[in-house]
Amino acid sequence: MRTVSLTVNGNPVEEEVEPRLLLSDFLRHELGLTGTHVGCEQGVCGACTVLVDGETVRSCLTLACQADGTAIQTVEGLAPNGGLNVLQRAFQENHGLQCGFCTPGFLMAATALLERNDDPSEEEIRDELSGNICRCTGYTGIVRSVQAAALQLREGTVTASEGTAG
Amino acid sequence: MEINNEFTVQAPVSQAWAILTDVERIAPCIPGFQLEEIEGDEYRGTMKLKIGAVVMSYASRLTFVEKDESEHRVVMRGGGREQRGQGTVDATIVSVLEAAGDNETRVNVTATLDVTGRIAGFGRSIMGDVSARLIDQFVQCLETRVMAGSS
Amino acid sequence: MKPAPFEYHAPETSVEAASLLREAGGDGKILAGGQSLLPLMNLRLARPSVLVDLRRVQGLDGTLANGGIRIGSMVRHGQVQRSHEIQSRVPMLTEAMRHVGHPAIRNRGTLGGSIAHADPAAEAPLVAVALGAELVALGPDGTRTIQADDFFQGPFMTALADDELLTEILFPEAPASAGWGFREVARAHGDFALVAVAAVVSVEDGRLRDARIAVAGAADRPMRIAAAEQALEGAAWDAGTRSDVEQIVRDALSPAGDSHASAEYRKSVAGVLAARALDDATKATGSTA
Amino acid sequence: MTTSLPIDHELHPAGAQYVGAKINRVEDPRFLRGEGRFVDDMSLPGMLHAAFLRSPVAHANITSIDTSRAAALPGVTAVFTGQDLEAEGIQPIVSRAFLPGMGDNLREPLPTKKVRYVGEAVAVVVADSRYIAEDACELIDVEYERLPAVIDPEGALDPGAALLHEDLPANLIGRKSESHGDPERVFAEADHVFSHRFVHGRVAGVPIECRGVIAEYDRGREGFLIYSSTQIPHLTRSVAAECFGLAESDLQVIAPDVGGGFGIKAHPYIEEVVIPFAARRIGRPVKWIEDRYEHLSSAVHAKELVMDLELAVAADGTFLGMRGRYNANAGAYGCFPQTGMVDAMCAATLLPSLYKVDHVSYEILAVYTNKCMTGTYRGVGWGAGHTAREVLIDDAARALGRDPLELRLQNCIPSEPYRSVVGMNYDGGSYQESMEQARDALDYDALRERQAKLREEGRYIGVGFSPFVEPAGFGSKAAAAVGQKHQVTYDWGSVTLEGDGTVTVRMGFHSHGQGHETTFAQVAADQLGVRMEDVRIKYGDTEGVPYSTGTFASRSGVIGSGLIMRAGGDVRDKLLRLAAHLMEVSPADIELSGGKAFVRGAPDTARTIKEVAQYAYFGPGSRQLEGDMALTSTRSYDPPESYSNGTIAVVVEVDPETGKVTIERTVAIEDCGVMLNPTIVEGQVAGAVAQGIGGALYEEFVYDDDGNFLSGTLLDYLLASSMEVGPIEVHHIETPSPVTDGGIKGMGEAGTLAAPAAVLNAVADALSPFGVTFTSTPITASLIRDAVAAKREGEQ
Repeated sequence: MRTVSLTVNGNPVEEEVEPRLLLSDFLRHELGLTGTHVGCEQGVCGACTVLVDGETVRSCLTLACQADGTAIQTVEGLAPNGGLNVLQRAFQENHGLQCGFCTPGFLMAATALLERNDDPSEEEIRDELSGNICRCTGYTGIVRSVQAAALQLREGTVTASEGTAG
Repeated sequence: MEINNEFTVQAPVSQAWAILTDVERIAPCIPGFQLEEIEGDEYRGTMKLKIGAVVMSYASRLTFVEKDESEHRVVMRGGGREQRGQGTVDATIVSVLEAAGDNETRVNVTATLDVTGRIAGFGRSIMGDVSARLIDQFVQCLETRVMAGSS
Repeated sequence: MKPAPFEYHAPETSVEAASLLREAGGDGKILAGGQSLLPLMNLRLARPSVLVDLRRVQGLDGTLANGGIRIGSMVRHGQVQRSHEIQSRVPMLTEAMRHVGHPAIRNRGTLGGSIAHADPAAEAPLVAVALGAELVALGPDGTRTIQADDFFQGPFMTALADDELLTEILFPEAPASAGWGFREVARAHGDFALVAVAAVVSVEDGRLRDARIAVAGAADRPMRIAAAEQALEGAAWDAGTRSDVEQIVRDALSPAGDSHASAEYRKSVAGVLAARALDDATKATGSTA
Repeated sequence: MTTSLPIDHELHPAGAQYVGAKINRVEDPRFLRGEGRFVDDMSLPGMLHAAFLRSPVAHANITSIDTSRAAALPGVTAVFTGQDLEAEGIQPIVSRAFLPGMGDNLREPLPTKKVRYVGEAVAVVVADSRYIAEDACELIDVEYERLPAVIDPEGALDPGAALLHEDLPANLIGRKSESHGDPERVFAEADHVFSHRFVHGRVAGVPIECRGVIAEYDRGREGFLIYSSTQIPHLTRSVAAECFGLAESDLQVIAPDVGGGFGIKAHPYIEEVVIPFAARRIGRPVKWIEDRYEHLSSAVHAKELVMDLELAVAADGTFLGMRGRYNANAGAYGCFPQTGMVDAMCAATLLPSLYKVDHVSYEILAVYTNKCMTGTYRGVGWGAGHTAREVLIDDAARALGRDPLELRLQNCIPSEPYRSVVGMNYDGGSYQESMEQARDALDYDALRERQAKLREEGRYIGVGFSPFVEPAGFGSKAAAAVGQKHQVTYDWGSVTLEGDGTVTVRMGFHSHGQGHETTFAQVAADQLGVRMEDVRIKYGDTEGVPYSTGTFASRSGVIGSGLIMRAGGDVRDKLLRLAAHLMEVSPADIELSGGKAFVRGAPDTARTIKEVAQYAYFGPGSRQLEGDMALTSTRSYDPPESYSNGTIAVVVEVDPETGKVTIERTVAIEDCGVMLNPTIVEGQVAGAVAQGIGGALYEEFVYDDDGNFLSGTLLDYLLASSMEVGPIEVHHIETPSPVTDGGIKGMGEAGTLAAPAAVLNAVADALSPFGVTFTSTPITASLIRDAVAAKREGEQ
């Protein structure tokens, strides 16, 4: 067993983990943060995407012990006040989800994109999200959601990671 | 999957025949093979196949099905089962020797491979390349070590 | 789909990492970014008994420009892609990174990890071969430098010994007269290459010089096509040369077909992409050949 | 659009304000916050974890299984094999024969004698963690005696072929022929006959959430609680109850949030029997979460068909007749309840589609092979048959020198209700209009001009059209129309006005992306005049909701809305009487809207529906009303056949040297009758189209000749990303169904059904200078380039 200490959604966490424990399983089953979903454990579908030190990472291709000393953000951390932030609200207003299973991964990928670039072209959005598979929406609603969120971010004063009550 | 390979060794047919039908002498040349015991006509050992990070260990056995000295044809059958996991490898290897000169023998090897388990499900076909490479290593070793040592 | 158990180490120096590998006696693996290794471990196709994580090792994550550029093996694909220094010295590498997986993969995957993994269809090994990179390996007995041409030995097989790790990749300085091209066809965006071609060439007095052409995805390793390089030496880049090179590249390869593409496809498209990469390369020289 | 319909209640009663509006989904916030509850998010006290050992070989006798090393591993609680289940009398899952000469297919939950495909579960390990369970699987020693693998469907019936099921005389699942009109004559007389053999690739829905089961046994009540990621909790309960020999209500099946289904989760599976069995034996809850390899190798595949099609055409382009032979490579077992016949039957019965043809014959057969069993996937065999037919029509148009759209329009049925020669009762639509609208949306003439111009520059763009009719609102009559008379459907639901004025709808239709919590709330709110936020839609728990065959085959929208209209109408009538009683007016004068009841024309008289409900529940005065005043009603609905229609058009650019296809534009014209919520319709269309594009270009389960499974990862079975799919434009036509409640038609499958033909036709159109045609899916880059190269070589 190894001790890992890190922060998850701003909260300090220290746990003993088996070296082979995947970060996805650590978040879901040790910390109870089941919003991060597991779709393939092959590094392809992107459902398990979380932010590690601000960058998108496949949590199924990361060992929990590799996350020692990092700051992790999951979907539960997007709008800590229980509401929806700009991006989440845009997903609801633009039909950016159907079954909702891939959604947390898309939200995290889009968050990373909008943090870097609040005026992405449609092509840039599609490219940035191409590592996340959605089997329901045909991506149309997702791309529109990210565009809508970007527009609001450009017009308003909020940042992508800021939670605003919905 | 069938793999065909032809090589020549610097030795007369009779000598090459003696070596190629002697498992204990060729075993060290089989890449990844560790001969562990011989019972009657059956040779048992561990075959470790290493393709980068992918390592498959098979509990293996090898028997001669046919040894026809007059035709210089030998048929071996080998089988292995993953030591962890459920996959198997079965191979039938037909080798035919032919004089290519006074002190040179051409060896034609046809291996028919039947692989099951997760390695067989590797969608990108690398097994062909891997097998070809293993046979290359085998031949090289055979030429340099065994033949050199025996002549 | 969970990894088999292993012993885990996160040493602080590369020397320590190498000795841990030696102690593991062939059953140890380096964990760099893990983006190739962990899928194999989850599938239990890879099951190292010892995993040596390089995340705490100092000095592997920097770049140093000095004519050419030295890139630490733990520099991540995303960092390579965003580095202006790398883009100004090895723009082909920057371009190639666009084709490596997806952003989340590039955020973790490392240049050294990709090269050491030696996937015959991967971009980083292809660029290393095309540009004649030197690969610095560190073992318990010290370091050695391996030419890219000698480094890749087969599918997922390299010249690295079981107890060696890759510490640095050295890309030589490109001559001012050189241009480059990089072309790839994948089944889908970010997927592994069906075929990729990297080419560099110089133009002097309207003649092509010092061409280097390498192909990925169509052989058991990233492969230089020497016959094509020779055919270009001193030639002009015209329709005849172009179609000759396409044919030479095609004939130089004997790939296997699989469920993703036929053998004929890989051969033929390698030729097509070689010609297109050379179009780009000659154009990039700014001279007419 | 309003309709006057032969139904007992209106979709738009007076005061209705929700149905037909673009309304944001009410279920979204929980998913957006990561607060959905999927099976793997559940944890029960004392829960253990299971992993299955699966067959590495395609066909073999099991000669022995030694579980001792696995059972001895620390952390392992138990290992079970087929022998353990057999010893306790657990019955096989039966998919029943429904044609003469067909045999029942019995599937043991774990096989005792043979394995029949790579990925078939052989044993289950239960341990403290999934990690340990997987460690233990590696320690189970199974001896297999290999048998020849049957892979090719055309060879499966050869006398020498290995037999998969010893209790059956051959590998034949079933066979059926039909002939309508006089096809022999018209084919003999036709000026042109076009034919091809089209092989449709093996695909599946591949939801991002794999399947999963948690089971707990209640020893005292001798019953099970089963959580499963399924589209059909009631059918799952029925099948599991039968396997265990228990009463239906001894089992409670809960399908919580489900991460996509697409038909794959519309079958009961052996894990839904084995995991409860393990939980009962051990006495602790057991969880199994299907991993992606298990899903790809062992959840149902679909649509692998070898199709021989012929089209007889008169000199002027009139379609005279169609003939088809459909052979389904249906895999090792029969899916419940449709059997392996489902794809071939669906493909064949839709052969004439929206074309006026009076002479049609077909032969349908399905065979057992050593591959994963096939089942349903969005669009089922309709899609495969559609692709084969529409590609042949494009080939015919090229050969005749006719524009493919004009040729289709010439042969298209009229908009009025129409009975096809095979006996399908189309309920009217916009068959021709949808094609014309697609043509206009593309600016077709300009597109053809651009195509010609680009060709001069050595660039190849192409356009493909795919007009469709889509059997939808799948009830018993629709099932019969596609040859599945045995698939009786049964659905009921209830509407209740609670004492606080909120409305609870209980239905068995599971929602796994369809947005039922929104659309059905729209329907219910309009029925009772309440605000949408006061409606709750309950589904997924067999204890909590009435029986339903489940959500698949575009059936929930039609049947669920019909149920709500019927049951809601009953409650509405009582609500009106109560309000009238309370307000001392006549029920005929009351209007319900916006959560209020008021005298028509006098909004200031309003009482809130909450007040009326409280009056009903708690107000003594309401007891003076006579008759049954329960503010709840449970009704069933089995709708007549109804058919959506539309056209999908795709514009592509193709690189003939690399075979790379870029989708430039996708236009989808959708006519699904009266829409409940256009936003959701558009989402369904776009999602289905994306899956169709995937099936056309990328997706295929591949087996080698020995039956090894080559598509065990998502790197092998390739799903299209946002870069491949491109923008999808959806346009609506709204032709109300004259036969269904509310004029609603089911929808959601058309994109998957029809987009592949549009893509194949567009690529062939782009490459028409080379004379390339396609006879299989998927058309991968390699296949496209190689086809062009073959044509070029042929010319030299």
